[in-house]
Amino acid sequence: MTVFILSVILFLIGLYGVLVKRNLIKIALGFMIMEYAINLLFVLIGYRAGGTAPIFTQDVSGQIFVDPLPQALVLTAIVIGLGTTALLVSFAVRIYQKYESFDIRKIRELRG
Amino acid sequence: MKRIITIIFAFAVWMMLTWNTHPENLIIGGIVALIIGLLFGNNFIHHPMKLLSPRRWIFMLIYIPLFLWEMAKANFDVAYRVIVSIFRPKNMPINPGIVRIKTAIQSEMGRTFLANSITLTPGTFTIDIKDDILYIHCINVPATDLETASRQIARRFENVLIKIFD
Amino acid sequence: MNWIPAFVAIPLGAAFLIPLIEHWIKGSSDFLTNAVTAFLMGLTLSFIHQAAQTQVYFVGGWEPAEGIPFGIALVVDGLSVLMLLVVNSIAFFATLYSVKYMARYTDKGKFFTLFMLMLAGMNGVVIAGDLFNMFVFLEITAIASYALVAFGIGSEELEASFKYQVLGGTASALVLFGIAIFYMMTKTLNFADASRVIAATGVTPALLFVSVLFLVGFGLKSALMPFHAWLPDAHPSAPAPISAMLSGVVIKVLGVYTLVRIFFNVIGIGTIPALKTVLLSLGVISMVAGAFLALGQQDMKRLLAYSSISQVGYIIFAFGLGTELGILGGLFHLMNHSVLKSLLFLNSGAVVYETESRDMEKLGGLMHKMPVTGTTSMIASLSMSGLPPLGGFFSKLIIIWASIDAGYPLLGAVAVIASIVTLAYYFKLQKEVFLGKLADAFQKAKEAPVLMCIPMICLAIISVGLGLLLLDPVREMVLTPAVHVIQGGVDYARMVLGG
Amino acid sequence: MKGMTVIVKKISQLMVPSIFLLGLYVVVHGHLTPGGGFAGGVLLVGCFVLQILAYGSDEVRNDLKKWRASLSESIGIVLFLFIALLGLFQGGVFFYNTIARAHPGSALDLFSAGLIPLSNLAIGIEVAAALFAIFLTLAVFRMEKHT
Repeated sequence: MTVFILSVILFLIGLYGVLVKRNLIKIALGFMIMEYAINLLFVLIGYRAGGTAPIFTQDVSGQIFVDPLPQALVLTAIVIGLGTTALLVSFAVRIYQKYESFDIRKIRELRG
Repeated sequence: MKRIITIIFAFAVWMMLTWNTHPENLIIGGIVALIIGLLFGNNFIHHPMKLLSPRRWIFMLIYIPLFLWEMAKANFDVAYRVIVSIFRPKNMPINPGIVRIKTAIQSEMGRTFLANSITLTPGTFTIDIKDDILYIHCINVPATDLETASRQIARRFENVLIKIFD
Repeated sequence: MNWIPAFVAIPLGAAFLIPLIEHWIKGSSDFLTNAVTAFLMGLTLSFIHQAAQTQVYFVGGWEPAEGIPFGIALVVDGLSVLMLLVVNSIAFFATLYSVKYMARYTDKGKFFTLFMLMLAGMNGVVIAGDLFNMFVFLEITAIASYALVAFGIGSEELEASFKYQVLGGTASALVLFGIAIFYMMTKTLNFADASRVIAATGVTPALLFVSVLFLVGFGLKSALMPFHAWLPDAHPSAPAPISAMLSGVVIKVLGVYTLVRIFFNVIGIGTIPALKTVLLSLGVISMVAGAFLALGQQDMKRLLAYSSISQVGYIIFAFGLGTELGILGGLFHLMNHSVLKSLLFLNSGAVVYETESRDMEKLGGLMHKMPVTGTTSMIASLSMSGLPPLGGFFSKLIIIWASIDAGYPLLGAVAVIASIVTLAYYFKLQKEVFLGKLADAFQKAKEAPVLMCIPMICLAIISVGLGLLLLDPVREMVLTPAVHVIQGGVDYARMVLGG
Repeated sequence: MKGMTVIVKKISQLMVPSIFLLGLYVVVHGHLTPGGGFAGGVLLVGCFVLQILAYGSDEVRNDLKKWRASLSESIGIVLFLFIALLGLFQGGVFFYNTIARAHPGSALDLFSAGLIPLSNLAIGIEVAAALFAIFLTLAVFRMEKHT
């Protein structure tokens, strides 16, 4: 249970970063923290104490398996997160080229 | 020639990685090695003829125990300095600093090996390399002038490396 | 041969073939894109006659064993057919319009690639039969639309897109979080299976938590009022066909459809008593506040964007009523709004194309110079603000009637007031852009190119004809199956898995 | 963008084939060992990135490379779709694993999973190309603009 709460706290840290920080790159970092917190939570949900890799063969049976579905989902989620982060960072770089600043307060539209 | 060597190298690494002589595995390994040969064969090795000389291989075999011996010696040396420093915090037996040394090795690969050997040896650390000048950080600087420092730090590896790579 | 996966596979394949072909044959992307969207529209039309039954497709041939699904399921039922119809027809007109409009931007091939990705994502969201695939397609749509919003690479576009990404990304993170908790709770992600599990366990604290996460996440995606901040920046910044897609389709698929699917078919609207109240209040707030904010805008596209918030409020409000009439009104209004708002954004695009300005104070009197744009825009505005013979009137009438019927006469009155405000701001739009005195700067303006006029005319005709959807035979074909799906609630599980 | 010192150049020259080989190994053995298309693709792109970082972008003509990256990205995804369609035509269902059900190999063999290794390969190409395009856009392109 503790690990779940810890990953929720990690998620909240990421959310705090996204909402409060004023630097575009720090916002992107907040996103990554948020994503990883969720991925961690997902993997932990699938974990069984003492479980092994979920591969069925003739000689392996009657053991506890780790739930494979969350792992597959997390892989997909990581790929999606990668895409989002790459886009976010590239936009931050383009904005930097226009304004010579990562500071959200110096960028007209994003203020407030 | 360059490409063939790359392909052989890649196939060998593949076999070591999979450790399996099933025919499927051999076929896939061959294809993978071919791809790697086509992509990187040009840049993997520049002077393939050097590989054919048995003299270089013999010196390589000599170099490995030599390097291990030097590393062990340096390990004890650094451990000694650390332990003494604990007992004599006022007067530690260290003299850190950056020295400049000159190497006689001509080939770039040889210089790289020299720099890495120096880095792997505890107590010394290669910071930068410009042509034949290396900048080295030492825990205990042996000498400040170019000649002495080169002799103290690099000579022990250089003598063998020069025979392997040049 | 089953055509269900084609809705995702064809646009996805086209998205990656376009850059390949465009590199060798310049200008081929126009043809390819339009062929794909036209084909998809035809395919959707062919699905209409079988909308009443639920079709399930198991990807990879992984059939469910003993009623427990374990492959990826694609589900097409009445609601999906309706959404597919909306998505693909608007997409067809938008691509037709882009052929000429996007010629002003560089690199049309990339534009169409992103467009196709967005289309594939939206079709995927609509036909996905489980929560995680829905999330994946949702993200594909979202990422493509982030990039499309910034397609102009001006500072304004980049900033709007960044803001959109920050809020959209937060929404996605919340949704994924919800999915994680949901999985922990039910041990399944398939909608139908999950709905059975929830029906068996009843309301738990975890279910409430998940509901809140989904509500906030999808609320952000559909730009309901407390979560609307990104929309007025993002939608106007995009190129006109994309604004049309974003306002007309994307917010409905990513926000409204997903909310309805999850809360009506999976969790069940009756399971959590507070849910109806929350949907009603969110709907009313966005309806009213969006309308009043729209009234104060000077930027033409911004006005339309705020109007979208208001109209999505109507739709959510109608669904929140939960009665059959309310759902019918909501779906009908969803269709109406998709067509009308896309048409209005295409009009605004034509105005921008000819005059390079979207400031309503500077514009004026364009009716004589651009008769087609002016007339179609007039029709759309009148329909949207609810003038009697047009489609928009009927949908609003049904919603207001349904709210009185369901015992909320006060909220019905609020909807009427919002409707009057809607009339006011659309009147303002017409007066300041198309009527009045022609400004000197725009004496040289002329009608938009033919390829841009055709989609506008078609959409205008459709918008007029949409009122016909209420006639019995047509309604039985299109709207009623969708209403039954939503009304059936958790009965969805039986439809999909049988038994 | 300039390259790095001779040490980095030489070591990357020695390491790059091995890294690439490891990447291909992870991709090809995706159905047997941890990893697969995505992890392998990241390894594959790692060696290209390493080369550019070590040698500097002067040695590689960017425009060409960028075009190639997006080209192979497209090829990767089209290949993936083609594999899916193969299932459709052979077995009647999208993503139907034709080969595995027709010739089931013994478990944990290299050719045991039918179409899955091929899909992994397609994904590997796609991921590598996409990441390379991202890297070029973010790093090289920007540095050239500023210098």
